[in-house]
Amino acid sequence: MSNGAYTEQELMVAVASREIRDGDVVFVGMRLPILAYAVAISTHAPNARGLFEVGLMRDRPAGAFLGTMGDPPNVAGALWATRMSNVMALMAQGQVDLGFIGGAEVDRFGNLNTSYVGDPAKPKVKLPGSGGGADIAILSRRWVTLMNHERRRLVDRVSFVTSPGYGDGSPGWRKRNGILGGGPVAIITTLCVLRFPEGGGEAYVATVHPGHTVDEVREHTGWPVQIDPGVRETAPPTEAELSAVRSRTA
Amino acid sequence: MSNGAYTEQELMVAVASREIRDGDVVFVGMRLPILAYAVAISTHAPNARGLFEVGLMRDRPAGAFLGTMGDPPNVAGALWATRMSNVMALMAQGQVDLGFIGGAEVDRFGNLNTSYVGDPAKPKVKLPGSGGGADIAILSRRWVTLMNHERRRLVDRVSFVTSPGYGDGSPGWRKRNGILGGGPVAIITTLCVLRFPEGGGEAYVATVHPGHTVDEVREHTGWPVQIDPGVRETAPPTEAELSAVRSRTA
Amino acid sequence: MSGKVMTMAEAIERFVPDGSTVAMGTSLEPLIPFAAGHELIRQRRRDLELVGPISDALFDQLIGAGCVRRVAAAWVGNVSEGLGHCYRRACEQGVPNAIEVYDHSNFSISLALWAAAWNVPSLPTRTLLGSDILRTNPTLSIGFGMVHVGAVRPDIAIVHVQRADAEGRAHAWGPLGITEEAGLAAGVVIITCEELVDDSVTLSDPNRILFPETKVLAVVHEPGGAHPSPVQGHFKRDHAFYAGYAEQSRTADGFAEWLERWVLDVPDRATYLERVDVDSLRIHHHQYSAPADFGNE
Amino acid sequence: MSGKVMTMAEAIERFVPDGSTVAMGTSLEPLIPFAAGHELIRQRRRDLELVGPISDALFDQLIGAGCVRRVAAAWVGNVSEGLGHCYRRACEQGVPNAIEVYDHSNFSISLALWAAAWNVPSLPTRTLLGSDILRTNPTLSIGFGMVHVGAVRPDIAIVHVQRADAEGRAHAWGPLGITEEAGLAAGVVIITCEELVDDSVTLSDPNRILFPETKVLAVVHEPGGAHPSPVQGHFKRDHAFYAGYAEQSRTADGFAEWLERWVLDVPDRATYLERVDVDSLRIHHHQYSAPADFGNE
Repeated sequence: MSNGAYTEQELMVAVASREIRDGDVVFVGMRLPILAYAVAISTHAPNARGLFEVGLMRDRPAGAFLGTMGDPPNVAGALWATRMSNVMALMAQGQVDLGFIGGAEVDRFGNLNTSYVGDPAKPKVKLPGSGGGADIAILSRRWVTLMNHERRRLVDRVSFVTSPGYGDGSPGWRKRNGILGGGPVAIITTLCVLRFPEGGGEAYVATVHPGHTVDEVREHTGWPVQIDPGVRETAPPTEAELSAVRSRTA
Repeated sequence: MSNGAYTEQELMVAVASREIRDGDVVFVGMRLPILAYAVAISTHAPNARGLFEVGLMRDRPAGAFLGTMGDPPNVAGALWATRMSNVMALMAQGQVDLGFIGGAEVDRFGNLNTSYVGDPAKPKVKLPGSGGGADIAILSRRWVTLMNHERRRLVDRVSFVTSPGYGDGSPGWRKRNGILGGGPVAIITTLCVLRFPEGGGEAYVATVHPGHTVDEVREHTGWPVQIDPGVRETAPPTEAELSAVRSRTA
Repeated sequence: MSGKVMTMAEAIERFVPDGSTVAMGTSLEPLIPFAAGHELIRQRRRDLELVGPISDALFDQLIGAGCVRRVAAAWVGNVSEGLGHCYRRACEQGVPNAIEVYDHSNFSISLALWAAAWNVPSLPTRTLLGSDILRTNPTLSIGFGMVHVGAVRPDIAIVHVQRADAEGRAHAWGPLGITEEAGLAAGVVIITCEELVDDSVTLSDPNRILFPETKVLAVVHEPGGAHPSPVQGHFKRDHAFYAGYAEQSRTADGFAEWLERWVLDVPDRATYLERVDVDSLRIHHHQYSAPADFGNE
Repeated sequence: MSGKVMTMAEAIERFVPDGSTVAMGTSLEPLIPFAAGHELIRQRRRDLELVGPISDALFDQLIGAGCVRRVAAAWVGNVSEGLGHCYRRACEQGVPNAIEVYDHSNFSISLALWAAAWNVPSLPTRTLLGSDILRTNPTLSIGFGMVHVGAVRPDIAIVHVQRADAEGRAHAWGPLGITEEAGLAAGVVIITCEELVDDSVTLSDPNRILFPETKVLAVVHEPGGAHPSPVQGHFKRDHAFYAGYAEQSRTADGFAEWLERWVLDVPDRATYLERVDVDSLRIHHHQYSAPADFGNE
């Protein structure tokens, strides 16, 4: 799907890259997040550090295609090759500014399910599990998830919280649960960007991607989603963003 | 002090080396214990491994003089150079068969004080502290201490237990305190070897070094020390033991 | 010589009985001991408990082959392809057998192994607070505002490395995931290696030695033993192989065919590698680390 | 360039204010950052809390110079000579000032730093069960049959290494003691190094890099900065120097003279080294580690 000038994925990558601030330590995942990190480094955040749960720190994306974060090109030029627990230590100390988490299902309060669809004792679908997702959700300062915008993926409440967002959405839920990290700040989908109120709570539609409408978003969302009264169009990828992402995917 | 054929220290080293069994993993300290390890390797225990709290494992003593276990010759040829906590992990798992601990004061129940003489809040003498001593005393399978035999060093009860032996000497004291390791098996002094009953308790004189007497031991011990009814003379260093220790100290 | 060097068949036969708890894939995506896993399948090992962070297809294969009773892991699937189809069939339909799942996060499985390495019942952490993983894994509990991660002590850790000597002193490099804690926590370590080297190589750099040799009871010289996972300095990841496995394992029949072709019908790793285009995966450009001077006099 | 490279005077001035908690001597006997400690003395730093396993004379010197309010350590003295005379005077007579002592064992100080590194209030262990150290150190407690070692978070860790680059990526080798956990636990790391190298050297071996560069805020090129402690590949231990210090520091006056001659009267490390027979300590025979191949294509 594309409006001709750029693909849906290129837009998502550009939007995700804007979440990275210069100087951030970013817990990077594979696929779109690693592209977002590459775009950020090439544009507005040249000093962002990438941290990989396999046990790596980098100051730039790898020089070649990666199937996984443990592929040899990701090690070449790394600033630190270490144990996973050391990388997690930094995150537990609040030294990871931003994390990316992939998800199968997200709910209105930003909780992610990557474990079980249906009863965990007799699941309808067994998903792969947390990986580092729960760790990022709980320990990073802020985090973002990217997802195909489908009703079965954006649900009212996930049946299993693998990676907690704002729990039941009540004020102070994370703090009451002893969680130090700040929680999700955005859900970037194929249709729009959802954000959360200051201090957490229920996701709302902040911007809708060019070529899509609020109604379309409503239709494909599994709960009666709130729309920011000032909802705007998502800023399309800039030339610089596009050229950065294309240089990585060509 | 020497009987002419060997020195007091050579005898102590030989006696200490006999505590090392072939294949043992030995937590080695400096001075006499490292000589004892060298003698054991050259005589009856060629497969004993030496573990050093600084973060080293070796299968033979260093090839040159060591002032400390962290000196460069102790690293050359090491089988593992790592963090202290990894070495401690092995010991916490019960994988250290024997440890040596130096002490300023030992009491009738094998407790060592290397911390404070007098009130810790206003000590008469501040000793250097535990180092790894408390760890060895608590986590190794069995341990040995070496000491000059003086009344002020072999005391009725130490005022401060840095490294616990058998506590108050009551049956099961270590177990009641949650300690997994087996405790002290010998106190090797300049006059004699004290041992402990099976399962722990109060030290008794097992052997008296050649040239010394039971009465002399009693006189220099700070409690009315028990003597094994079958007390014998400590076996003097063998030719092999002497030649091994002298090749290290020449 | 300590007699630790042996064939994969012998190492698995001697050190991994039915019912063992086995840690594998501890470096996450690289250095996965696939050859060892395939030998477990060939020897029809049963009732294993698998321990690892993620497994990138190896755990899926062992589950599909019916070797597994329980998994304690953060993630089971196929990293570049997504879901693990055998894992799904076992969890959803009990095919070929039902398995128990002890869910972890990456951090919590690491802590579970550190707890075992330090021989304590559990270690505290704030990760997993608020996660339903606390509901499904009975080895996790909450107290005093912290999650307590129960110790996981593998009977055996199987670790693939770039080089090792005959006594089991192993050098590995690149990201190490949870390898160190897995080996320290395990009762026994089996090393499988690309190169079996003289101890003058391993002892030249004792800082790079992974484990105390007293833990390592078997050393298997198994070049290519991590395929299709990558090995820094030796092999790139075989992405296409993972994709092919994902495709073929969608059905139980497809998986059975895959298993026949790549495991059961293959007597050993050398034969397996004849069926792979190894040369296209081999890393040809060397990038050597700067030496460290261990001089002492 | 990040601007991390600076003189010792600047690093201490900028990053170690009065009242700081400072970890030093984390590799135990080798790689002790004496030059940094002496600069702390010259800058008349006060009310420091020193954290370390053992310290082999450096802590004794800082205590004698009046820089210290508290010590959290397993052992304070002079490894080859025995007691620390300044430590004794401070503890026994309050000279030059009384200090607080938080007793640890080697294992417990490591765990205290791991607790801080993982940001948990404490870690459990069985070490120290039955020891009176539990009576004197208020950061240790017993519960559920385990000792709980309270986190110790240094404001600064000062670490001497063989080589580092300008961004603070540090390579050290030989036994590492509690260096890794001290650096991870600390808010800021100051690296002092024998060699300041190009990043092509450090990045050629990312496994040997001690800390994430984000923790390292100062890099001081200070050859000989660990004297009299040993540095693998560079310097042997100066046993005689330790013996001389032990002898001279027996009295407060003797220590004052020692301090005058070796610290206060010395503007910088280069001048200090002119007073030492450096050549007799230098390691001349190189023993290089076998390279690891980080090739990726």
